[in-house]
Formats: sequence, structure tokens, C-alpha cells
Amino acid sequence: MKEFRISMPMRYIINSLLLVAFIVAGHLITQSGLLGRAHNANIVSVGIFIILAVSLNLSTGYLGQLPLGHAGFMAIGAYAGAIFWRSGLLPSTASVPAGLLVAGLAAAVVGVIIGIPALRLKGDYLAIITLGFGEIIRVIINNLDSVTGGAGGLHGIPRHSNFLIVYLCVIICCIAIHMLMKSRHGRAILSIRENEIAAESCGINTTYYKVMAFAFSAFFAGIAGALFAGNIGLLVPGEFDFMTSINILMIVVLGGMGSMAGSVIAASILTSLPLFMAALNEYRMIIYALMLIIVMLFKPSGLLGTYDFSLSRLLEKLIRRRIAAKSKVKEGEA
Amino acid sequence: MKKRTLKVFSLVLVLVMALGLLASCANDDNSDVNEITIGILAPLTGGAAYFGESVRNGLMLYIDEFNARGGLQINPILRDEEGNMTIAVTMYNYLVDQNVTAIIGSVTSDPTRAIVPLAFEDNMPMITASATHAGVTVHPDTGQVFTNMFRSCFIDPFQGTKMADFAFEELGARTAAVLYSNEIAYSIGLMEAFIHRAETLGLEIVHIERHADHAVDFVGQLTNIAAHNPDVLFVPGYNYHVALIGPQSVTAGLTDTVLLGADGWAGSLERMEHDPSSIEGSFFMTGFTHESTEQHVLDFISRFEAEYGIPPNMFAAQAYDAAMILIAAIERTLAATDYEPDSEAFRLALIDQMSATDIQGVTGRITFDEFNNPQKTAFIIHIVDGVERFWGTF
Amino acid sequence: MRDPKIPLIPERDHNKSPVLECVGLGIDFGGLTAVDDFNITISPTEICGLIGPNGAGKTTIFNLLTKVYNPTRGSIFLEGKNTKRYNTKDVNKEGIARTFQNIRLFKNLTVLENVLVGLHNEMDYRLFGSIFRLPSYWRSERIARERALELLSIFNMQDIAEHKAGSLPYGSQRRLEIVRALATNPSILLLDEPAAGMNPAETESLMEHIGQIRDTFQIAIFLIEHDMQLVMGVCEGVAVLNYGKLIAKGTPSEIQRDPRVIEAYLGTGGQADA
Amino acid sequence: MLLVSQLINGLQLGSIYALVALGYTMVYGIIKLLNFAHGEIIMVGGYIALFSLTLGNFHPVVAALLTVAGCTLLAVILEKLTYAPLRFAPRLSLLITAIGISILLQNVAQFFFDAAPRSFPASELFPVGTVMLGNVSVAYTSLVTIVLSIVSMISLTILVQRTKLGKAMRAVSEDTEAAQLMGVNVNNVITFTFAVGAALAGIGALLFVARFPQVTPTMGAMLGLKAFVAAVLGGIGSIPGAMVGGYAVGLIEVLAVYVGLSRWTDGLVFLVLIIVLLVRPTGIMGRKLMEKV
Repeated sequence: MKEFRISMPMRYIINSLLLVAFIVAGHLITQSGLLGRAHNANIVSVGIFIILAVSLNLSTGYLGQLPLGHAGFMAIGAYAGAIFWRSGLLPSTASVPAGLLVAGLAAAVVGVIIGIPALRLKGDYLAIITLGFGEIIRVIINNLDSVTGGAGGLHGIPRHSNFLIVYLCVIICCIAIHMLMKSRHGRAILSIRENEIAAESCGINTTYYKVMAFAFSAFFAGIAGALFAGNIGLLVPGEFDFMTSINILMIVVLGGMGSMAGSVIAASILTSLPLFMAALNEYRMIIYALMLIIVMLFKPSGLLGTYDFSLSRLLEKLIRRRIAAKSKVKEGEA
Repeated sequence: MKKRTLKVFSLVLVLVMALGLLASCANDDNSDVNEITIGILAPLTGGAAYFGESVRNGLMLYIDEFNARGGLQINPILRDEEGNMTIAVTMYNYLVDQNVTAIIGSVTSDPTRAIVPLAFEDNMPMITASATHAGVTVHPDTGQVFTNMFRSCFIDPFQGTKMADFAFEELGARTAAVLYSNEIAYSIGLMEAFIHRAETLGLEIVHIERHADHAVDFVGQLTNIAAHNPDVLFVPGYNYHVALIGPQSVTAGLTDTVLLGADGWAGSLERMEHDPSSIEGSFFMTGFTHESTEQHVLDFISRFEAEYGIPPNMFAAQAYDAAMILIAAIERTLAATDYEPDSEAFRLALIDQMSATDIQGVTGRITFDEFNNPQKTAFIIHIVDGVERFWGTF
Repeated sequence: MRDPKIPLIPERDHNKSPVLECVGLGIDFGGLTAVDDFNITISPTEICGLIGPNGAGKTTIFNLLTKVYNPTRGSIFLEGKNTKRYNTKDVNKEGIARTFQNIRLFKNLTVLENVLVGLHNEMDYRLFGSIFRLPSYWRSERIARERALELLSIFNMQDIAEHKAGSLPYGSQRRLEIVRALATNPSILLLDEPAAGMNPAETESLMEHIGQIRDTFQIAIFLIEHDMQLVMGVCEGVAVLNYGKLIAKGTPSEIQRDPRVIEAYLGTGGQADA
Repeated sequence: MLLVSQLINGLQLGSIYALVALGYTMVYGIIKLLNFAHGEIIMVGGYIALFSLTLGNFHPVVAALLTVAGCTLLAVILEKLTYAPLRFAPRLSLLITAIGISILLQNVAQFFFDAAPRSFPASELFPVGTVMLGNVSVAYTSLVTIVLSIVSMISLTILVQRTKLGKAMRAVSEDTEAAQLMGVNVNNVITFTFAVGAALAGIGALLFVARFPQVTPTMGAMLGLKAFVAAVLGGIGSIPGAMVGGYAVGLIEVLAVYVGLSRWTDGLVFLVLIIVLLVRPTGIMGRKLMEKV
């Protein structure tokens, strides 16, 4: 008997419908105030951290590099978006997506500029050089006070990061990365993680794909940064320090390097902890650090490993079970 | 079947109506209100926890003392914002969900500035004990005053201006240098005001140097400054900077220059307990002194010590006053109106009552100016023999 | 169904000969000469063996050919073109594919995905096409999948296409590496100890496969091997390397009789390597 | 005169960076691990020195020995507990573990000792005062720091070049498998390397708090980072490289301030690192590394 499979177009239709339903339902629920304001605010922060984690996962989990300057890209996006929005170049409806795009592109361009030299270096060197770039970006923001407001901060940024905008970006980010990974380009990125020399021997332009993954990752970090700016309405350079990069890395590692579902779940849990388990605050960083070490010692691929959730697969399984049960009943009847 | 449902339904309806009536009766007169919920936001973990804990101690001392008197009870809901703007916004919204009447917070400027625009829209009465950035109460671009937001601490420009005056008038200084951190908004605010005031006074700024927030080596900057041999060196940093800049200024040969600071210096001696000799003779401005002659201040100090085992610092004292200002305004509002304490109308009335504050706190007599900043005396502290001596008000 | 317009085995122009030529190839590692004055010519459908004692520099030659190392001296000509300016991926695009002594599979990818990585440059859709799933993506992916399965069928591996490459037994991993290399559409295939770790029966079948691959794909094969039975059974030409230098070249039977080879392998009181 | 005293200041800073950089360079040379937690070893050293002087009231020499011993012990325990089990794991796991340990130590210190900086009785450790060298006054601590760091580095070089253990260390860093075949106990050599690196970090901690009399849970982070930059700058894996790199970073920082670039100092150090890595990826004195295929 041939295994039951949902056809490709059907999968796309089911998934699209579910995403639309999720966005509409989420929008209505958050607008209704049913959950209360704290949860609404938390949901928005969760969304921003999902984008940050999923995008970092591209360069850490999929590409197998360890950039430690993700907060730097976030900062570039945040400031680019904020400056764009404050300038009021475009009318408000067009301004939001345009600002997000500007933020993403600014971060991606810097990602390429940093990536080309940095990615020539391997492993630990890449980590340290991106860490250095992150610090340089922070120092520059501090010193360009006429543009960025310096340490005094950039204030009065329009606060339009609501559920709808943030989660549309979350979905775009997740889909774009998913589509990328399930293509020849994605396989090329994975092959670099698996074995760089073998990848090169298969004719893969490893430098190109490293820079591409890096730029992609920076692009979405930039968008997350702009959403962050639009959520708080105030930017200060101190918000984008090394610890922010480490926090994002922690989400990715705990969720599972190479697992998008893992990043989403870990980002949701870790970002919500201050609201739901304030009692843990004092021990939280200790627990995180211990978890990081324990995960590396006992399950280096992270809690979810490279497992990725697929709704269609789940549906297929359920339907297959149904068919199997039916055929059993038929056999029984016969 | 149908009849019974109807019966139950009407019974429930009657009950609900009766309860509603009772409730509205109870609220006719606000003298019956015996509990008010307020929110407190402070960083209790993370890098700013030191400030957060001081502020919490001061607030809780006043609230406990007030509740112990009987009558109106204040029910505080304390939330940790970890010094993080995102968490601060979430926690602010949490407090709004809890229907608090007013909020005390937050402690440092950045999280407070992240919350203020939201609170302004909500008409949420707020007071902070320690957020000194000018933008906390006034929108820096439009100049619009956040009418709901008050504070019991000095603002950055005020301190910079005052210290320039002090150097020129009281110390007779004619040349000055500044060593500030361009990574700390507080430090920048003080530096700008100091320089601005110095220009008008004719106090010559001979050199300006900068440092990173987490810098440890200042010898380079101090050596550059020493080459200009200024009369005074203004260091608008925090106590942990002072603890390093002090000894290094000796190494750099800055022996004839008087160091000046602002309220960030509070606690410097604690940070230099093993060798405070290098900042001997320095002056700094603060909002609170232990060397008060007033009995209520001395009482506060002894009560604080009895409760927490350590003397109160400036943040704790300003927090004590912040709680006092808010709760007094709540009492006045309750007396003057009959709005429900969690209603918008009550909050608006409370904001009005807060602007009308005129209170004798442990940090001095406090009234608010049109920008909701406190009008109160500044204390100058002189470091003599390794201890803080009250030099005078200024 | 496979698109009949795209042939599985591309046409090759065999007038261009030889496929690979090394002239005076050499490399030094920090003053130590690892390979010196290495000359070889391989014709388009030749199966050539490279043998020599451990540490003779055989794998180094493969690394030089694929530009994992850059030669200190000498030139490599691939179908008449000098590869001086090429890097590893260019060399592959120009027609050299290889396997590795210590298997370098993409262990966490499936068998099929491993082959698809090999087919990377055979697919033509762009980044935009993949993110927006343009028709070019679907067409290209479908063809590549069919081709990958067909290539896997050489070693009868099409049924384990969805297995993780790392979970395969040792012999299958070696075979998968060959399939992956073939997928890049080479004109010469470098096999680094393809029979290492295989039992005699597996080696026997591998020998058959090597010949079969050459015949089907019409490509040259250059292989390093310790198993003399395999080398002598399948190779048309054999080169012997010792201490980084070529000491003999010729047909298997000539090599077996060469006194320098016997000397190199047996040495003075030494032990035969194979 | 101004420049000379600035340069002496730079040398003092550079000496501390160099000592810490040695720890990075040795560990990296031997197991190719960027030991992120190395900075935190210094922080722990700072607290040990503080408590042994204030709570323990020990003699300064005893306090110093306790500090060095404490750092060494901590490094050995960490190595055995976390790095050793990961010897054959991917490099990424090792690096993330090191970051985890770094965060853990910082936060444990913050939990127990409070985030607020603590004053360090520097005068008890080293005499306060200055000597005149020509007409430049130099603080005792500067002299002690520079001399002590040079002595430490010479002894380390002798240890690595002349002793049997040193030879084993070089062998392991050259080729771990070959060293193992030659009968070198690789595990012991790696542990020993960590121990030596941590002992140097302990000395670095003492010199650091003598110069900057303040102990905080995060004090090791920036110091460690800059020392790592120094190690990379000098050529990671090379002992003289770490010295050169350390002095270079110290002097860059001081000279940047001297020419009036004080607001860019931190950025400048990283910028120099990036430029060096791009122009000469193996650092000033590093050897070319060839990956085995």
C-alpha cells in the first residue's frame, strides 16, 4: 500500500490558511484587550525575540558559525528604522513597511561588509571579530550623537509595533528562512556546517554562501531592531551590548541549533519568564548559564536538536493512522 | 424545565443588581476607602540592582510606617524591571492591569523614559525617586511636559549648573577641566550644563576628557588634564568611577586640583573604604545628608538603620520622600473627591494634588516647578579626613 | 518522469586529451618537501592508480589537484587549462570531483540531500526563485531529485535515500561519497582509498562498479588504494610514490616487476604495506 | 615628559594584558579553544585576594599565593568537569560551553558578592609611592607590574622550551594524536596547560587590583576580551606573540588617549584587531596553520 501524502499545493493552502487564521485571531484577541496589557506587551517582545533567534539560528544552527555580534545588527536596524520614521519622509501607512525595509537593508549591507572579511576566518576568530564589530558599532552609536542621540538616546520614535506588524514580520522571517533552507541554497549552507572542505569539493562557493547567510541573518536582526525601536519608542546604545547578543545566542542554543521550532519555543519561554516567573529573576542568569553548559555536555544539539515541526507531517500521520484503523476494521469485517 | 431556568436566571439577575447597588452605595463616600493599591517598579536584579534595592528600602520603610498608623492602607505591588527597557514596559502594563492608582518608579533614567510616554497617555500618576534625566518629565523635542510624571531627585542640568556656580563663587576657581563618560546620559547632561554655566560665569574650561562606562584606566586622561593644571576637575560620574579616578588622579600628578562631583558620587567612600585619601578635600552635591540638625531627619536615619542594618543613602532618602509625596497627595485627593480610586477621574485629581505638593521631607522641603521637578535645597558635601562632612546648602 | 531533453550523462568531447596533466608539481610544508617533481598524464577514460607507502604524499597530491593546498611549484592542467588561478570550488566546476580518505559526508543530511548538494551547480534557480518558489524552483528541484535517485541507483541506494548519511554503514558511506562526487558531473574522479574498511566481497563489487562508472559516464578515474588486488585488477596505469617523489609509472604488470617499487615497499627489512 | 609617563602607563597596562593573554594563547595553542571563561578566572582571583586580605587578614604574600592557587584550582576543576568531556565534540560546543562558564561565574559572583563594586586594599599588597626615573615619577606598582610580568614570561618560556612537560605541551599542540602515540599523557598535559594559564591569570588579577583597586563580578569581562585581542594580535599560540600583543594593546589604548581620541579607545582596539586579522590572519608572530585534510 502506498503511503498517504498530502500534495504540495494542498500543504501550501493548509499552511497559508492557518497562518492567516493565526494573524487574524491574534490581532482580534490583542485588540480586544482580553488578555490584558501586560500580556499584549509581552507577546510583542516575544515576537521580536523570535525574529532575533530565528535569524541568528541561520548563521549559528544552519551555517555552523558563531557570530557574537547579533545585537550590533539589531542596533543598526533599530537606529536606521527609528531615524527613518522620525524623519517622516513617507506618510504613515507606507512609512511602517518602508522603515522596516530600510532597517533590514541597512543591517544586511553592514552584514555583508563585515561578513566578507570576517568569514574568511574560521570558527573562534569569526566569533571574536563579530564581537569586536558589535562593540565598534556600539562605540560609534555612542559617539555619533548628532545622528543617534548618543548615550542620551534617540527618543520620540513612533510606537507602532503592535501584534499585527510584529507577527507579520515573524511569519515573513520564518517563511523566508524556511524557503531558503529547503532549496539548493539552503543545502549549500547546511553542507558548509557539515563539512566545509567537502562542500567546497562539491563546487559550493562557500564564501558566497557564508556571506549570504550572514547577510540574511543580519537583515532580519535589523527588522527585529526596528520593531524593538517601534515597541519602546526610545533607543539607547547600552541596550545593544554583548549581553544582548549572548541572550539571543542562549535562546538559539537552548532551543536547538538548526531547529526553527526550537528557536520559536525557546524565545517564547525565555522572553516571558520575567513576567510569569519573577521569583526566578535572581537565579535566572545562573540557571541559563548552567543549562547552556549542561545542554552542551549532554545534548549538544540543543533541546529540540534539529527537529523541525511540520504541520503537514503531523496531519499525514494522523490521516495515515485513520486509514490504517479503517482498513483494520474492514479486515475484521471481512 | 424551562420555567426553572427562568427562575434561576431571574434570581441571579436580582442578586447581581443588589450587589451592584451595594457596591455603588459603598463608594458614595470616599472616607470608606480603606485600601489603595500602588505599583512600584525598580531594578532588583541586574547591574542597577544596587540603586533599585536602596530605593525599595526607602519606599517600603515609609509605606510600612504609614500603614502602621492605621486608617488608610497602602497596598504596594512591587515588580522587578531588571534595568531593562523592554521588561520595564511589560511590567508597567502589568501594573496597569492590576488597576493600580499610581506608580512609583522607575529607578534609572532609561527604563523610566521608556514608560513615561505610555503613562502620560494613560494619565497614570507617577513619581520617581532617582531618574534624573531631563527627558523624564519633559519631552526633549517638543518641550511638552509629561504632567503625570514627578520626581523627588534633582535633574541633571540643575546639578551641572549648581556645581559650576559653586566652583566659581565659593571656591574661587577660574580654570576647570571635565572628565565625563560619553556613554552615560547622566554624565553628559551634567557635563553640558556645567560647561554652559561656566561660559556665562567666565570660568575657563581648559580641558575636556571622556571615558567609557566600564573603563578602569583613567591615567591617560588624567595626565592630559594635569598638563593644564586646572583649579577644579569636575567628574560627573558614578561612585565606582570616582573610586578609580581618585587614586589615579594622584598617580597622574593632579595634586593641587580640587575634584568636584554630583550626586553620582554618593557612596564613593563606601567604594573606597580601604583608602579614601585620594579624594580628600573634594566636594560633591547631593540631595541628602546624614549631618542634619532636624529631628525628623535624624529619626528617619535611626529608623532606617533599625530596619535594614545600614544607614540610608541618598536614593533611599529620596525614595522615602517620593512615597511620602505620593501618599499625601492620595490622602488629599480622597478627602477632596469621591471618585473611585482606580478611576481615571481620581488619577487626574491625584495628578493635580501632586503638583500642589508642599511637603517637608527628609531631603528638605519639596515643591514642584512647572516641569514637575522638585524645588529643593542642594547639600554640598566636603570630604574631610575620609568622611563626608556637610559643608552647607547651596 | 525525467525530462528527456536533459541527458543523464552529458556528451563529452574526447578529442581534448589528456584530461589531467601535472608538470613538476611540488609542495613544501614549512621547509619540508612533501611532494616534489610529480608528473603524470591521465587520458580521458583511463583508470589510473596511485600507490605508495604510508606518508608518501598520495593524499597530498589529491589535495594539490583539488587546490585544498596550493602547490609551491609546478602546474596542473585540466583538459588543457592551467588551474593556477582556481580554488577548490572552481576546480570542481571545471571537472575534478573527489572522495576523501577519512569520509567527509554531510552526516546530518539525508542520503538524497548529500547527492543534491553534489548537484548544486546543475540547478539554475536563484535566491529569489527559492524564496518565492517560482516555477524554475519546482522544475529544477524535480529534475535534480530524479537525477539524484538515478545516480544512487548505481549502488542500489535509492531506497535509503531518506536515511541520514551518518547512520549508514561504513561501506555505504564510501559509496555515497562516490555518488556525491559523480553528481558534480566531473570529467575526472579522484578516489582516495575507496576500498578502505571494506570486506573482500565489498571490494570485489566496488571493483566492478569502478569499471562500470567509467564505462557509463565516460570519465577518467584516478585512485589511491592500498589494496593491491583492486589496483592491479582495475587500473590501466599505476603510479608509485615514495617520499613525495614519483618512483615508477607503468602498467600494473610493469609496476609489479619494478625493483624500485619492491625496494620502496619492502625497504631494508621493512614490512610490506599491502 | 607627558609622553614618557603615558608610555610607562601603557607598559603597565600592557604587562597585565600580556599575562592574561598568555593564558588564552596557551589554551588555544593546545586545544584550539577560545577560553571565554579566562577573564572570569581573573575576577575570581580578585575576590580571593580581597577576602584573604580583608576577612582572612592574611599576610600579603599568603594572600597572593592563595589567589594564584585558587585560580589554578578553579581552572583545573572547570577543565575536568566541562572541557574534558567535550574533547572530541565539535568546536562550536566547546566555545559555547566556555561562554556558559563565563556567564555562570559572573552571575554566581553577583549572587554571592553583590553587583556593587568592592574596594580593594591595594596598599596592603604593594607599597604605595613613586620613584624618580630621570625626571619622570613612576609608581611602585608600575615597576612591580612590569618586572613581575617579564619574570613570569621568562619563566614560562623556560618551562615550555626546556622542561620535559614543556616539550610534551609543544608536542600536544603540534599534533595531539601523534603525541598520544608517543606516550604523552594528553589529558594531563591539557590540564597542566590550563593550570599554568590560570596561575598567570592569578598573578594578572593581583597586578590588576593593585592598579585598579576595585573588585566587581564583571571586572574580568573587558580585561579578558582585551587580553584575547592581545593574544590574537600577537599571534595566537605564540608565547612571545602574547607579550608583544599585550604591550601593543596597552600602548594603543594609552596613545589613543594621548592624542585626544579617548572616546574611541575601545573601538580602536577592536579595529586594530580586525585590520591585523585581515592583513595577517595569524597575527604578528603567529605561524601559518594548515588544516589537515
